[in-house]
Amino acid sequence: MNPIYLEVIVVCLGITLLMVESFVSGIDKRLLAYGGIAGLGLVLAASFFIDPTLIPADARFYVADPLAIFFKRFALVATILVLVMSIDYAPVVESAIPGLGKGAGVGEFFTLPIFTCAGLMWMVSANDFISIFVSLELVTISFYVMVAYMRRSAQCLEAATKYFILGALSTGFLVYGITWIFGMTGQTSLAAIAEVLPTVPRENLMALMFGIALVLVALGFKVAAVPFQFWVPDVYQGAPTPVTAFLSVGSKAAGFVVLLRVLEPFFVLPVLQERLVLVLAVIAGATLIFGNLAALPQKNMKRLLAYSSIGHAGYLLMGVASVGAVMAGSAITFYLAAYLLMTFLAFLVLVVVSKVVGGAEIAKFNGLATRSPWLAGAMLVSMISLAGIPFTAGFLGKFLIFEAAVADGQYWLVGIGALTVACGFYYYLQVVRAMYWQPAPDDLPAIPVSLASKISMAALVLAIFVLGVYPQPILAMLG
Amino acid sequence: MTPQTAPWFILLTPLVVAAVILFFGKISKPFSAGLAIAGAAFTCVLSWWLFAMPDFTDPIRIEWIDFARLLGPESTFQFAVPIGVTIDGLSKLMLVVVTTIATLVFTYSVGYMAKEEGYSRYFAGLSLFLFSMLGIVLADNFVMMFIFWELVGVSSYILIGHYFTRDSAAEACKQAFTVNRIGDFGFMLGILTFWLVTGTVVFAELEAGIGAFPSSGWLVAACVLVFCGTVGKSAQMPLHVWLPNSMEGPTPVSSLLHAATMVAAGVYMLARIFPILLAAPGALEVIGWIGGITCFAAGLMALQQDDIKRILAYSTISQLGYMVLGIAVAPVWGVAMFHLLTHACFKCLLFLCAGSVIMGMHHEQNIWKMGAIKNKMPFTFVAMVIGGLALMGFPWITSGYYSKDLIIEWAWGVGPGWFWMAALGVLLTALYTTRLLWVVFMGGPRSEAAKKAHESPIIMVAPLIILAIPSIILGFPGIQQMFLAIDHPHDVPGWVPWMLKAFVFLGIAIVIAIYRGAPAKDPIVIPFFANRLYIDNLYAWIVRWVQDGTATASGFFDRWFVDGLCVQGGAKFTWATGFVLRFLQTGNLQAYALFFGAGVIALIYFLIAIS
Amino acid sequence: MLAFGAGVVFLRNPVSSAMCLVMAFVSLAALFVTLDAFFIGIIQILVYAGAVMVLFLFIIMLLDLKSEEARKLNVTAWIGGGVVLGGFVALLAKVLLGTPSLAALKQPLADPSLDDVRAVGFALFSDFNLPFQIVGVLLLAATVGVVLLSKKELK
Amino acid sequence: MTALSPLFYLTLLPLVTALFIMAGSNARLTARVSSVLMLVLSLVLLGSYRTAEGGFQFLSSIPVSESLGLSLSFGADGLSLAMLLLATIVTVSAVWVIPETVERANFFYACVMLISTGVIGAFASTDLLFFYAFHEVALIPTFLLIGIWGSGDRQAAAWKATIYLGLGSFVLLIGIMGLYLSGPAGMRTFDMITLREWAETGLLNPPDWVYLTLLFGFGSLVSLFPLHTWAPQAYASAPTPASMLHAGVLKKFGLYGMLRIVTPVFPEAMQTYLNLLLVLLVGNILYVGLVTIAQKRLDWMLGYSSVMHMGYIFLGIAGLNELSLSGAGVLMVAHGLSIAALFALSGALRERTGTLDFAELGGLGKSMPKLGLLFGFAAMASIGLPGFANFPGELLIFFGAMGASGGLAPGFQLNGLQITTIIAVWGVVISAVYMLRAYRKVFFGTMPERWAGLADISPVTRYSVVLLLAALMIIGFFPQLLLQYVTPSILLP
Amino acid sequence: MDAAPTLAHYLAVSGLLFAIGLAGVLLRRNILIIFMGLELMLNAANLSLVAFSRYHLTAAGMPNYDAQVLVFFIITVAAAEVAVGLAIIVALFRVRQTTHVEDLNALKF
Repeated sequence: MNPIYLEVIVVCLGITLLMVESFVSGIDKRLLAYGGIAGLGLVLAASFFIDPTLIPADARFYVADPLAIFFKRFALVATILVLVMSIDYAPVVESAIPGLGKGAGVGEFFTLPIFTCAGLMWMVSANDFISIFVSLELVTISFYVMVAYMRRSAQCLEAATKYFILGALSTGFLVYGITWIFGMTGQTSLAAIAEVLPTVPRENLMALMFGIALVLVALGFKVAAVPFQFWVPDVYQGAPTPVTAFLSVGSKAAGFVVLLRVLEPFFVLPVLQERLVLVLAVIAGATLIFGNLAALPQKNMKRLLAYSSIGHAGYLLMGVASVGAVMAGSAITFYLAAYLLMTFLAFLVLVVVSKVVGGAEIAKFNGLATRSPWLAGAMLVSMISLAGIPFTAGFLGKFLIFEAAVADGQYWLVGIGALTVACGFYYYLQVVRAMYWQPAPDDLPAIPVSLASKISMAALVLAIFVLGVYPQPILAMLG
Repeated sequence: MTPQTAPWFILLTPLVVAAVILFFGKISKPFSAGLAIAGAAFTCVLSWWLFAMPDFTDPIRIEWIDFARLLGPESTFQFAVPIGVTIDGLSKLMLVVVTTIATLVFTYSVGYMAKEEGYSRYFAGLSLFLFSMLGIVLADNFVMMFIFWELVGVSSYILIGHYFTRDSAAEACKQAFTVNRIGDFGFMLGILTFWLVTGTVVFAELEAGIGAFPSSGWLVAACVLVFCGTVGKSAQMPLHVWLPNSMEGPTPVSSLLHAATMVAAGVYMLARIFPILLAAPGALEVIGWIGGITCFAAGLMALQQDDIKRILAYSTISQLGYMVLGIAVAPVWGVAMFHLLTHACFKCLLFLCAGSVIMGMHHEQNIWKMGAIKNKMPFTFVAMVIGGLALMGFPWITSGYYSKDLIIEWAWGVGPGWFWMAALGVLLTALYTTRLLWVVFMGGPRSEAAKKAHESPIIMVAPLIILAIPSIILGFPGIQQMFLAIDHPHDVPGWVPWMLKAFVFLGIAIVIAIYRGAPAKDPIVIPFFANRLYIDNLYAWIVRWVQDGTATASGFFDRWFVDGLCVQGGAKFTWATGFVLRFLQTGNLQAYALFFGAGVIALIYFLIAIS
Repeated sequence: MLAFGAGVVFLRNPVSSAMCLVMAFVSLAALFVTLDAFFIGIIQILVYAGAVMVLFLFIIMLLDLKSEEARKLNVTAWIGGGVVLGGFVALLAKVLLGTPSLAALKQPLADPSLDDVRAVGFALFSDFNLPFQIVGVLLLAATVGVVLLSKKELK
Repeated sequence: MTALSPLFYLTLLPLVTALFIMAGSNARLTARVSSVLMLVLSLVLLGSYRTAEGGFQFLSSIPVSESLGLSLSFGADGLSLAMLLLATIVTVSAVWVIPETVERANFFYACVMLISTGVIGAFASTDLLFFYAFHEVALIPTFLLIGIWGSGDRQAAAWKATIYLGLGSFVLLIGIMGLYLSGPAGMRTFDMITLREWAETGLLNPPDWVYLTLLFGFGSLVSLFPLHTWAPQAYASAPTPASMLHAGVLKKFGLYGMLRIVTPVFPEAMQTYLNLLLVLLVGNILYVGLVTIAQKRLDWMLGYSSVMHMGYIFLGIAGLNELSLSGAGVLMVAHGLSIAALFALSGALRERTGTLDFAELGGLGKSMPKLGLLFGFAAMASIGLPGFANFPGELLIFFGAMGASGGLAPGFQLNGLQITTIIAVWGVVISAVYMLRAYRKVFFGTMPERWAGLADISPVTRYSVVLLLAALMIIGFFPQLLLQYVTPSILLP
Repeated sequence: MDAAPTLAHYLAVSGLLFAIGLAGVLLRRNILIIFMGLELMLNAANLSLVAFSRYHLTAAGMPNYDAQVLVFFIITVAAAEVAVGLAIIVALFRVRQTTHVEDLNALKF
């Protein structure tokens, strides 16, 4: 099967669901979500039967290399989990939009992620600035809508506005940067750029770098690198929780894939590589420090996860800055895979719990271990994996990243990384502390968990441990 | 039972006894006591039997640690610590002394401890002590000796601390152990030095190996370090302070451990390495001075003590000083061991008598609460006088006379300083011993208890009588030769022995003259002596200000600098940095845009700066 | 054009800003034409000056925005903004001046009878088919989103 | 595929137990039975180890990642078996002393079992990364144990210990990476046996920073001065089984790592930075010894004393010869047993009195003679009294460190190692001072009225402690028993 | 003499337009105006693109239509962005009755 059909099917699925939503009345809107999950699941299964060789090697806008295919699956899994989360979150959404009757407006909440998913899938396959631009914009614009979705909630809209303005700003920089790269190379295709780059006169390199810098700004915005991370805490906190999870995993992962792809041709020239790696390392260091340190005093779970997401971006950037080491690429990939598992697990539990306790403050988790030991256990697994305790996927991810950094001789970055890992212990264990040490407040209802959530949580916990011991499946998928 | 296996029976029986008492002691008091006494008597019999047997040269020896076996035969690395026994004249003599006195004291204890708490604990401790002491005696190498050295230390700790709920006893046992450990510090270093040079710790091989020392300085250093062990264990100056305090233990313990046997272990150890010491005259110099100073200074301290046991304790220190001096001055170890032998008998006797007095006085130990009890406790009185005379070295008829004068005569030839300290020590001995005997038994009763004093039961009196006999006869040349060989110095002027005899009589006379009436309290007060030359105070000061001071300072430093500033400060600083950093997230969109823009500028600036 | 652009930014009344924006777009279209990009110029006018600006004005009217009151001037923002802008312009100048190849003059076209609508259209539907479709999905998503966000009561 | 190593099952046993317990089985019974099983299994392993052959036995390996050279492999030589025995003995003891009154019992037992999994796994692994990973498993259970069931300022203690150890072990991880990466490219592996072979054949030439990173990484886990301040506070606050397992076994992980990896791979670097190590370990012995004297609470005193004793083991490691390294191995086992006994007893004491402040205690030997006696035994063991395993350990270390540079030659001057040894021997006095002082303050002297009616130690606790003491005495009497496992495993270059 | 405009002239104009747009974002507090500034930035990029396309002719001597296609996409995307952005602004205005950025400060630190 031609890999390109994957996206087509996903888009068709989205359109079908929209049609059903519009023209079939009186159904439970959750059916849409289940349909979406099933459809995406099928696509995921189909992704194992594709034949990448059907894509011509010189295809300009689309590659189906192992990296792309891996991240297509990644996007699919992420979207499935977002939909699972959305089902539990739907009542909150419903209450925050002006609707007539039950379930009004919820249907689109289930379908928009599917379009985003298609965007992500295209994005990871994009190997031309034009396709990068359009697929990235598809993702971004659908995120604008999703962040703003609960339009009766001032917080949500504030988050959306901030995201939108800064996102548009970064789009401006991206376009302007592409312009300059095009201007200096006459090409928009990454492969072509790599080809012509050695012939570019040296005097033009400065202007080329100007363009690269602007593109990096836009990608830095996507992956939440310092100093382009400012939107992250506010938007994560304000956005609907499933969207936050999607942002923090899907959007970031696609950003990293694009970052890797975009940087690759420019590393052809050693003079550019040296400078880029240095700047990336500085950005990585700053991101690590900012994300992890600013997370220390946080009291709100979503905001905490936002800062932690910046911190993780720092580790990933550390991997990007260590591209000199052979294992850097697979390290980043593995880290992202692990990050998906543990972040979604955290958000799943968060959605389930905050629906009952009404809020995302860490203090709301007090005594969860005695009230709902399984939920607390799942959260514990997620937190220790995020903190990087062995036998979890998070540990191996960190291990691979640091190993790449050590192999590449980025010692001071490794040093900063070690310190921030310790900070991570502190703030992740704050959650554990709340759940396990603190006494539970009385008179709270039991916490119901839907079957889909239960299955997802169990699967994620299992996956975290399995990948923590046996990373080979992921590493093998990268070929 | 062969002579080869007998030492092992001797060694292990008390250990088994101690273990059995520890686990099953609660069955009954007679069970504990009986088992302990039976064990001691068994070792005693075996010891005498062994004493009668000829020496043999192929003792059983097991390798406690053996690296040759661990690393395989091809390994060049050699290190072995055996557990073996030495059976020679020295160890056989010591075996006999230790087991015999132990048996007597064990028996005596039945009476003395009859009404005390911790009865089986007491007998378990005594058996443990006997095991450890026999280990020292039998040891054929330094490490084994050190092992048992430490074990006697701990059994001494247990027994001194028998009345552990008394604060004074609790402090005393702690002090005893700690001070001994200080001595052991040197001992251990000495052993290490010997091993470093000769590659062995076995006594027999050491003697052959001392030629390997690169310089005599190192040999002297090694010997002096080993001697530190003696200083601690045999309560020599300046580590003598623990012995008087150890009198907090039950009196039989004082008698057995802190008078007759354990404290003599130091001297025994010196005798054991005597051939090595002879090769290191510098070390003998140090040993002699320590011994001389100790026998004199301890005599001074004994003069002004009021506690019956403490007087005896200082006299023990003083006598141990003589023995140590004996090692330093004589060409054979027999001289020092001779005094050890006689001293073991008469000092044990004295302590047992003191115990009897204390029992009779209802646990009163202050001699100024006693008086005129000679008629009420006749056996005790006689026995104690015999012991006292032997201690003084009363001419011709006591064992102490022969052994002590021999050492002093040897000292004449080596150095006048040592000689005069030792000779004046004789006068001091006579003074404090007579004072003790006189105040306790003569004059008038000074308290109600003294009026109601009574003789002790037969089980306590019998050992007194048994011990009184050797206290007298052991010194007679004929009997002495049965136990050990000694040499007499040849160039001692004739007036020396007479002067010593005169000192004894002079001392007796002075005391009787002063204490003749029945003074209610000591007519002579010399605070310098009474306060033990202020050495204890000095140590207390050192412990309080130097040790505890540095400890407190270190603790403060650890808590507030290492932990407080560096660790917690670092953590707090990180947290605070995070706290400040997050204020960058002002929530204001335009500020974000501004920072964003600044980031863009910086990024462009750094990237286009390629050359 | 730059003046109009500045007007967008520095005029207080949103309506005037919007009108300036229209003028800026129109003049930009003129510049496109000078660069022989007629198709783009026309699109520029149609989409921007037409559709987008109408939308802007519509919203301004809908929200009934008054001119920005003389709120207290945020000095730090202006200083910071000035520095950033100054830095940006300086760096841009450095790049422009530091790259001699940019001083190139316009080369005449090989085929002056420019048929750029055809060329662009052909490119769009052949080579650029995939991005074009992605943009289609993008517009769909945007449409759905806008409906969701602005409809008064959702069904 | 070959059969899995029994070590694999030994590691799995506590993990499975923990899962069972969390799933709701009878915690007390399951844990007790399982702990005894573990001990039996480790004894069987010890018995079936062929000492004549030596080397690593019971090997099994499951490849995890070919590309990384990572595999879940188990295997044990004499040293690992000794440590496993220590781990299982202390586990039995720790599990059995858990009081019946403990709240959230299932969770508590599960945490204890998880710690046990971690230590056993660490000692049974021959793969460097899994060796590290197993150790980290214990981190979170410890955090929970201290935080939920601790005493005193438990929260501060839990935070400090967890973050300190987290950071320390991460530094260690970086060192491990450095070691791994200095292997020949393309063949890199985490297999410790291969790494040691490479070190011998010169294939593995890690730079010096790897040594320093490993030293400080392991050092912070072992509370090497000045990275020690987490330990006393954590031990003082942790519930008894946690302190026992942590101070007794888990802390030995770092030392085990030093013996296993650092000494065979870095003999030159160890010589280069010998003085650094010596200064630090003197800090442990002398400085921490003094700090121990200054402590005013029993639990803190024990915590600091355990820190101090680490100095001896480091001295053994610094000595870098058969004697001193064997001594270090023996002392590791001995210290683990004795400190576990001490913590078990002080925990029992705290249960009864509610305080461990010296100022409030006194004369307890009267109301609790058995506890006092056992404590006396354990205290004597810990200060290196002959008859207990600590003594041969210290003895070998002293001899080894003293003799490290060969014999005394003319013009001989003491070298740094020997001076350090002398200071270390003085440490024996220091340890006597603080231990006896503590014993005197708690069990001797006049007893305050309020403690008159206290019950003596319960039989279960008593036998748990007796188990530890018996092990100590057996090794103390017959050190060769342990040495025959430990010494041949001390691979010297 | 007044030479024909070079590429650099166009780029300078485009850069200044970009800067003006950026100024709008940085200095104005009305979200709508900020939004207009963003549009200016996109247009500036378009100008540069078209200029590059005209000055760097392809081998056939024609403008590089890749750039013009990209401009086409940018315009399309910008239009979609405007639509969504204005929708968000309207929604925000309905809830908060404001379009000033300073009023958006519920989420911080």
